Amino acid sequence: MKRYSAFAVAREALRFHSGWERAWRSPAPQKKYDVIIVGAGGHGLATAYYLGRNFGIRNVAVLEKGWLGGGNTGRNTTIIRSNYLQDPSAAIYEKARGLYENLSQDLNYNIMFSPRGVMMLAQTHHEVRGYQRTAHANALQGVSTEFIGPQKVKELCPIMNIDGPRYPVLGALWQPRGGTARHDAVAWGYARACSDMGMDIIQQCEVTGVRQSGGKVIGVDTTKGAIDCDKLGVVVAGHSGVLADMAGFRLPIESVALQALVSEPIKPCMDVVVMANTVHGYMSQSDKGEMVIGGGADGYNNYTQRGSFHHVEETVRALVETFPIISRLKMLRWWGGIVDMTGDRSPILSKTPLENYFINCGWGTGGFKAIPGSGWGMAELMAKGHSPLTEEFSLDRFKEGKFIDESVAAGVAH
Amino acid sequence: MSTRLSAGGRLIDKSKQISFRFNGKHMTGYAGDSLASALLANDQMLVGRSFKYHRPRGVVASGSEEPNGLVNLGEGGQFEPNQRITTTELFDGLAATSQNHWPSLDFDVGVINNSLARFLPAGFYYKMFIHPRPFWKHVYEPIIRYSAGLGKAPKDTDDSIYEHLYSFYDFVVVGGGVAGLQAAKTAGDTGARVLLVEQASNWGGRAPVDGGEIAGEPVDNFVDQTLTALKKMKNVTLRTRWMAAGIYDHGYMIGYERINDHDPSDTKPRHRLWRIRAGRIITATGAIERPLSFAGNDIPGVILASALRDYVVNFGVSVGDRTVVVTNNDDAYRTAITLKNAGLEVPLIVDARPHGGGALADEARALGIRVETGKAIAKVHGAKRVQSVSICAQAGEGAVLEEVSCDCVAMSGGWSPVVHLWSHCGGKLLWDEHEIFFRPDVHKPPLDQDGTPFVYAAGAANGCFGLDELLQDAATQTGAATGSKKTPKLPNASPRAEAPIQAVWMMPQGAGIKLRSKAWLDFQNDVKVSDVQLAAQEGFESVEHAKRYTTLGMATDQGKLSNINGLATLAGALNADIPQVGTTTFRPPYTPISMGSIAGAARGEIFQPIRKTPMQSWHEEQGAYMEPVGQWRRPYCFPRAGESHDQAVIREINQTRNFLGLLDASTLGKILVSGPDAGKFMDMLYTNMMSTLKVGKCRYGLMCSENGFLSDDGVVARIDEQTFLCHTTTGGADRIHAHMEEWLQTEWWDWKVYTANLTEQYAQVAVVGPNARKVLEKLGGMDLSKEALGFMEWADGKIGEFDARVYRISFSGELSYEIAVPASQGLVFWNALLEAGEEFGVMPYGTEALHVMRAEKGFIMIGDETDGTVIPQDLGLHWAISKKKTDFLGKRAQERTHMTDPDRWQLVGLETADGSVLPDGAYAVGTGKNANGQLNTVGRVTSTYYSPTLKRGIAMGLVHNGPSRMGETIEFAKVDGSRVPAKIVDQVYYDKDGEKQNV
Amino acid sequence: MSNLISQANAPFEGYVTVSADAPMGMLTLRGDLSSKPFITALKKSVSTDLPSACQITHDEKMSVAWMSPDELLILTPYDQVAGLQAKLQKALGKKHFLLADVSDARVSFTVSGDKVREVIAKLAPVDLAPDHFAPGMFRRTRFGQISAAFWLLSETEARVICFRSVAEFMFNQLSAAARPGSEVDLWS
Amino acid sequence: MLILNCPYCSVDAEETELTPGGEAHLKRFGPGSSDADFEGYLFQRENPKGVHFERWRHANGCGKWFHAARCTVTLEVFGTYSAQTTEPPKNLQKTISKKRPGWSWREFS
Repeated sequence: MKRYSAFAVAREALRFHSGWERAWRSPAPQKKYDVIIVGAGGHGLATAYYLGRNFGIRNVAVLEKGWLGGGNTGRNTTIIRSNYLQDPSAAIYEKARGLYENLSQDLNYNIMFSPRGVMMLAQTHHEVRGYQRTAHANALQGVSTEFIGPQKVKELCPIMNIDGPRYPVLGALWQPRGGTARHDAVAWGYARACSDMGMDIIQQCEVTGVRQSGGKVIGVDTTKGAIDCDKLGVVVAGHSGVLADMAGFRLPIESVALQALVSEPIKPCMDVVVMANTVHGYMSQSDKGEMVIGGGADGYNNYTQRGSFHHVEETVRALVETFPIISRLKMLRWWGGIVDMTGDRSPILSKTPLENYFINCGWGTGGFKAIPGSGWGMAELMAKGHSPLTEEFSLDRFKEGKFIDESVAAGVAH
Repeated sequence: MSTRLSAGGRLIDKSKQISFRFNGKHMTGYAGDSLASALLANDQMLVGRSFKYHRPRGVVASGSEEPNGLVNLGEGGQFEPNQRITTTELFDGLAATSQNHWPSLDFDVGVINNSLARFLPAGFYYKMFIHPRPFWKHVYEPIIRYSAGLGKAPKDTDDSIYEHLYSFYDFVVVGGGVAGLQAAKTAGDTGARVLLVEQASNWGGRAPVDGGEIAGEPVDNFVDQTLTALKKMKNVTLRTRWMAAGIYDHGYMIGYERINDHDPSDTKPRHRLWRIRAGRIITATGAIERPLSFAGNDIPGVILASALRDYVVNFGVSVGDRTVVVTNNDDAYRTAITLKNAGLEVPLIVDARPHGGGALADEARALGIRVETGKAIAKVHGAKRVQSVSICAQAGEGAVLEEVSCDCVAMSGGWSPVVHLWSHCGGKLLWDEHEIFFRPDVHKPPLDQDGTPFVYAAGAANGCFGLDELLQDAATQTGAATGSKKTPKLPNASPRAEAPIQAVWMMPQGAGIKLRSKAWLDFQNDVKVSDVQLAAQEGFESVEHAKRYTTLGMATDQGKLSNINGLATLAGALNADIPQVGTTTFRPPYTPISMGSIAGAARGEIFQPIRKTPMQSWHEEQGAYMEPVGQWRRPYCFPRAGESHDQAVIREINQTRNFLGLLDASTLGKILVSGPDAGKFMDMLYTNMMSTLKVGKCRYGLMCSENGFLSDDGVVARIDEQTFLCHTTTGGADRIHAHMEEWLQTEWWDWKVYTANLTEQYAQVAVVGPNARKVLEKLGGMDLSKEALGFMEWADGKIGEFDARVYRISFSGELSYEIAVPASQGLVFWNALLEAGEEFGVMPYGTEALHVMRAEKGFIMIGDETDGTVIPQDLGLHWAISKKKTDFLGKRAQERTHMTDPDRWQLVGLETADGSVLPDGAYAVGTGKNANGQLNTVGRVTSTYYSPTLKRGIAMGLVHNGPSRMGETIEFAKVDGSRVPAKIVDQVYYDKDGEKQNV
Repeated sequence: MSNLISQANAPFEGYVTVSADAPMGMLTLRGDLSSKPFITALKKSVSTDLPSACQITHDEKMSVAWMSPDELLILTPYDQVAGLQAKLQKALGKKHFLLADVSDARVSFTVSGDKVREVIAKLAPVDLAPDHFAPGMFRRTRFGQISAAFWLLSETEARVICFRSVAEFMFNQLSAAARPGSEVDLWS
Repeated sequence: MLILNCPYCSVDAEETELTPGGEAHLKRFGPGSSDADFEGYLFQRENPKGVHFERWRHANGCGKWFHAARCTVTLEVFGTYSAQTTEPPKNLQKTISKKRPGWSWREFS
């Protein structure tokens, strides 16, 4: 693989870029792989990447029914943070955030990680207490956060109306090394690196069945034929239930639509990411200048990638009140994605009733920020059979009542 | 130069001159002008700079598809960036500035010239700026951010108003052109409710500009007559300046009405967002012309042929004196003919088709216009303005045959039906090989809640051109939508009579890389033919990948001009058919809509409801410091002049403990549960045994979710044999009422129980403190002595003149009466208590004093000690969990292994050695780290306050094995890393035996 | 009520008039409306016809609105509510029902003017076209962000009820919808 | 933006007047049930791509809970029916069979 650099770009410019090779190969499937990952989104590709990088497992295929990175990886609001309350969450999200710091260099692909800082506004006394609790927890978890007062909030984000008549800003949980990244680039960067390790990324290849023998998974049927494997990792946000059904088990998951939108681009006016959970909205400004906006999810099962307009309305209403200047910006694009909501709104990274069938799903509204950590933990789980990062996220917790509930600290698991 | 013609301009009123400013320069136009036409009339061809390379940009279109003409419009509270000049109607005093340049539009230091642009191809930023690591955030990203963006961020708060409207129609017809008018007429004739909308301010669409006849008369006459007929129909509503922004499931539709954008001095709402339920939607949204891809097609002066025609016919404006027309279809000949008839020069028509055009070509030739077939533009010359074009053979690689001097190039690459609305809700598209465009696939339409088609495309939007064909299609599609068998009688209309179009995706066909890297696809985002080809070369084969990699179609025009050309270029690069490569998903809105309109009227005072108690006005008059609790705002404390909130809280507590306090407890939920099975139901709802509660008595109860976690608490009063009154927390009233109804309606529907949420029927006041009884006795009425009304009893009666229900319950540990009176009497009752209580030292207190006093008593608070992960057993509330009952909500859940784990953290009191207040939310640190390197914890603080009663910090917390570790000291970590030792103690700090409350 | 809306309790004169009504007597009655004995007993104390689903009936003494298949809302003059409650209690005797005075829990507003329909249509997701919503109908729905119910007294007059705690919010949002200059002219 | 006909008051209620309530016809498992049954009752869901039965409450309306049969892929609504039943009405199942031959959901098909 030719390395990317400013020098390479300059060299190619002189010959009108005729020398750039494919970012990833597009091979036909082999008969058998050591590991098959179903789903070439960020999480699936990251799992494959760390299987190769950390465990030397490179005879890997990543199957994708559409185009790689075409699901939720390319449909989210690109926020990266790890200021979670519960230990297992903080561990995996902070692992991810830490890996994001160096991901561009690791992958030799600029994923544009921008640690511009993330703040979660406290607009009720209850939220103040919740975020103070989170700040205490984060200090022990090795996550660098701070509870800041309203004046600091205003300094960091001058366009915010902190004295709204309805919910004045009382403070915020501030994570200075949280931020954003370019979502497509994360998928593309991992894909390029996987392909470079000799892994096969097979697009337009839908899994139609899970083959098993003696309680173990032995392969999959696909639209490109049957493919054998020793281990199977299913990482298909939004469609996990369907893949579980193929293996004969059910999941504590419901799939719902989550929506996001962007404004037309304007010159830079906001240097941080702001999440306002009391009024249900969050916003940041992309490098292109668009205000990137997200809000709440629908409450009913839906596979259409179209949500209901009233959620957009609620979110925009909240943000116009919080950031009055956006009233005269225009909504440019609006889209929806299908997210998996689990019984406790935390993800599942787990073995399953079918041996050698591993599942990574249920990221709900918070998947993008976790991609590197999730891939890291999942790779370890698949290679070694256990991983401290994924241990608490097992399927068994729903039987035992051992939930990982992030909503407790007034926060929501975006 | 561009200028105003002496004749023409069907939309402008030359008797009404309008003055406006552009970049500070005073200009004039006429009523009816768009900002674009007015700027062109003032020879302002250069209107902006492109996004990436900051190249000079001129007007290229005449409608909402315009990618270049974007300005900062207005000032102060009416400032708005990125306003499209082609859809901005001119008004007196309009002030606009151009965008994305520094220091000026004419001279922009940010411009990236041709040789440099080569170093910034599609996706260059993914390949660069990787090292050194901190440079991305601190150096590269800021530069990119400042050069990107378009308009300026507004500084002031929007001073316009917005509103919403719900509306219901059997049929909505989108588009006020010939097809839309005919569709509305056909639908209206059935008697159904019809809404006909047009995004522009005028009716008729393109046809009046394009010519042709209906019933032997000019199209304008048809438009006028049909409008007149529609206006007479009571069942038809007509709206202009109304854009169908999006179509959603189940016939939901968003309409964007721009009420006073064209006259901001008016006090009307600026925008109105219509939320429509439509039975059927007919999209007669017309078509959009495509540019052609040739080198230099982005130089100001290169314009769509149809747009040029619009400017001449509608506004009497010429873009240039000498216009070369370049085309792959017949329609562009209309522009040449129009120009010629307006007295303008057309030195040449370049027709890429070897055999040229049909009747229109003949007509052009007859006017003396030179036509060259099989030819192409090799290159446009000029910088900020077209100077000349080089002509070559379309079939070749661009060898120049001749150079033609000109100051305008009119291009036409064919037309694309506007299929956006069709696609929003799942309608599929077909590639039409013959016409070279995507058209709606009528066999795969959007489906409504009944699984039946609900969107119909008609006219040009359905791929029908030619007035006769288009009228027929409008009637046919509307007939299909209405299900009416009646075929309307349609007038004769001009047929299309055009020679076939020929696909031309690059001009010339064999253009080399140098030409391809100067042939623009997306004018705003600077995406060229070579960029899309590079994407394909690098494996970005899906249209979604290519779009995202190159940013094609992601600009504020949403790719209206670039999508199809980009797609075809990609297909060419992949050597695939266009339908194989597919098309991207069209999403609402059709054109960008203001955030203000989405938010609507709900801002400021009516942003969100604020619930108010009957005594709220008194609290506000006293200057109470309020805290939001759910939708309520409750007084946190009542600070006096010069007093901090902390000081006020201490004062309120001391006064209440020593004399008399009043709390507005009206927000507490009060739910009536009544019926023969009420006792059985209460036993399922609460962990306690409630069915045994005696009439006249009160009992504190706990409610759990079916998942076992503590969800609410409160005092239950038994009103009669069949009736209970359940108090809930402030936030719990609606939630718990819904919870009760859910179980009654969906699980135990044969149980005879009714509930009613009476929360707002009553004002409730807690009268608390040693003098509580005295003040009530002073008011007179019912007997409230210890004997008559014991602790945890209730009674109905009169207090003074007030009808009251009195509960003798205490959340503070003091002698306390909670008194409910009808809400309308609340404020009078409150004032009566204040007046009568004066001699007893009465003082209102807020929620913080309430919290501190309950903590001194060791009472738990829902939301403090509980957080959705806590079960009653964690809080030592075993006494409130019935052992006798075989079932209650949450019981099974509490039997799961993790719930019965002896290692669960349990509630205790916590005391610092120095009397300081423990930090809120602090965790107790254990030994070592877990497998993820996090410090192990053994407990956490759930409530922590300064207790004025004990004059020291007090706290409660959940601690591992807490209750069996009394007296032990554990360490809590502060956020700064330091540790605070605290002793584990009993959490009841004050009057453990309850002597004070039971007097 | 008086201090709930504004100091002066003045109506808002927009392009329709929004005014807070004087307190009204209201009783919530829950019971089996499909039970004949229940209905027979009920008719002894209720003078109007009983409303069918989503209807409201009136006579000079009272109005009765259909809230749900097992709930009615009975409206009377404020000072007569106690008497009616006692009467109903007696008439229904030992039948399974719930009767509660909610006069103080709810407030009502009158919106009057030629364009009353479109003002309501700005807030409620209800088809207010004359041939779809007529006097005699009763609709529980949402006004903006709060629950409410409304009915038409005539073509030019509507009554809106909501919970007491959000009375001010309701008044303000109705007033905003009635703001002069914001006429839609939908049904005129 | 869904629109569902409330079977109790016959109002065509729009989504903002309704509250979604998740999967329908869950059988409650209380004390004495196995861990697996209880987990299934509280958490495991069909989450089908296609025909689904679910609960809704006409919250900004008559306040009643009801059931709806809906396709999660096209959002087509096959019917709404009473909350006071443990299984979809037979005629509704027939209607669905006509529109979606071969459908199945738990033990129903």
